[in-house]
Amino acid sequence: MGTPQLAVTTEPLELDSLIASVSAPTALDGDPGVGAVNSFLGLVRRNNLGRSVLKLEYEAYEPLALRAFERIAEEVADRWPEARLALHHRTGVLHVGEVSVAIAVSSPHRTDAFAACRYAIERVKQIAPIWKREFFEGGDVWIEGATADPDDAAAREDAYRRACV
Amino acid sequence: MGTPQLAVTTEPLELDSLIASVSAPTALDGDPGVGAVNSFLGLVRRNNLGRSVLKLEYEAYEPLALRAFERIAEEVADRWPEARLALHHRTGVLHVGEVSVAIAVSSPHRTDAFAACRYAIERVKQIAPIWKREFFEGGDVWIEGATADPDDAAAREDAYRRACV
Amino acid sequence: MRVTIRLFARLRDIVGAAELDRTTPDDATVQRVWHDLVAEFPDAAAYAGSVSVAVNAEYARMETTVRHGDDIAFLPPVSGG
Amino acid sequence: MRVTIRLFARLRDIVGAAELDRTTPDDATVQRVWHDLVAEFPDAAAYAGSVSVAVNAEYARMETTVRHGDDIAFLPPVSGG
Repeated sequence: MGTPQLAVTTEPLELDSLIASVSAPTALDGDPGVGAVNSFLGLVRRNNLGRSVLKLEYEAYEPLALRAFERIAEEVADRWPEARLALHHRTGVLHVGEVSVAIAVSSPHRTDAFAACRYAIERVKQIAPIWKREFFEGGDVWIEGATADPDDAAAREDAYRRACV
Repeated sequence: MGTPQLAVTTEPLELDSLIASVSAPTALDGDPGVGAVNSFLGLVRRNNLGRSVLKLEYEAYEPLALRAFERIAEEVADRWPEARLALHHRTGVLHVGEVSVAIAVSSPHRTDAFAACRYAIERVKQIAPIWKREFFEGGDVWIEGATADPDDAAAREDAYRRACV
Repeated sequence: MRVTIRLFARLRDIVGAAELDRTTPDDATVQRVWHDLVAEFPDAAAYAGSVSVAVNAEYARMETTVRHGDDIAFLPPVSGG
Repeated sequence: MRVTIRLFARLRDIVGAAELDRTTPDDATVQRVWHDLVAEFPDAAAYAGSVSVAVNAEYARMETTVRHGDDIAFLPPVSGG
């Protein structure tokens, strides 16, 4: 394939290669094949909480981020055994309109592809050791969301709920 | 942009151009900008109801299909005013792994992007005057799904339910 | 008056044509056009409960009144996506 | 024994370093390392209720026992995506 399924990178994200990596045929006997791919892109939004965003700077604790992504991939495989996931997150300085995270999930049927993709982005936001500093007109601020705890069952339930399962 | 937001075409579908068309900046004052893009691809699946699929042949009643897509775009705009939608459907002979439908929805926030994208594909399946003939090992069959009725409130409710709203 | 009938997918296969020109009484409804079509092609009756209709490339109803020159489409259950 | 402390985002700004080498008692827990860090950098106390921890690039708990040479990361609430 060339494209790793899970990555943290400073390079621009290429959704096409993620999609290709989850929709290529497998050699598995009895594989029904891919019928649906759901994808998610997170972009740097022009406006956040009323502030005019100039840029975001993303930083990651890379080895732990990759382990968190592996964990998310395992959670997806447990719940949606026919789904295949690719998940890349970018770090460094990103300007408005640039893609910070790209996720592609394939599945024989669309319900699973949508749900697993939504679940994956929720889990990224919950447990990936990645932070963004927002530079806006008039200042800058570290954005802080969830306390990362992969074993927090309530957080995981919340992610399933948002995935509509 | 070059890429129409709504199209029926015999050409291969290019998700990137759909995404570009919904995520380009607007000149609107107070536009919060795009923070999320959800995309859906429907692919010709290798196996359908236990049959080994050789190819699908899609046909559309094109002018009515475009009107159905416009209607879907209006329904999306009514429910998710900040979302922008692009929706292309391919016709003609498609082989296993090829993309038959591509949808991209942008929004300031991910919940709306996911919901509107899911809603759009459900409505395509309900009301777009498009048919597929499946050629499988041992025969062929016209696939028949929903009786198309854009005014069927129960169908629309079902699409909202699947979109998790 | 004359109308054009447009057929798709398996309904087209049953009728053996994608388009037909037919005569129908003034003030006929789509229902009447369908009824006459089924009389001519009895296998089309299988779609009595599931067919959708469009007039001049707009979704319509069986009760819609037809005018001279109208383009009437009969649509089997759809399967796009 | 010696441990490496790794800090991120605003916690790194508070401490003024991405990495520190510190001495901690044998059989100390992560909690002890955190406690000593807060004693040295009082502004870090703001994260007492929200910090996550990792030991050797695996998520861990405040109760986890630390060993010589361990790499202990303190993570403010995350904001990826």
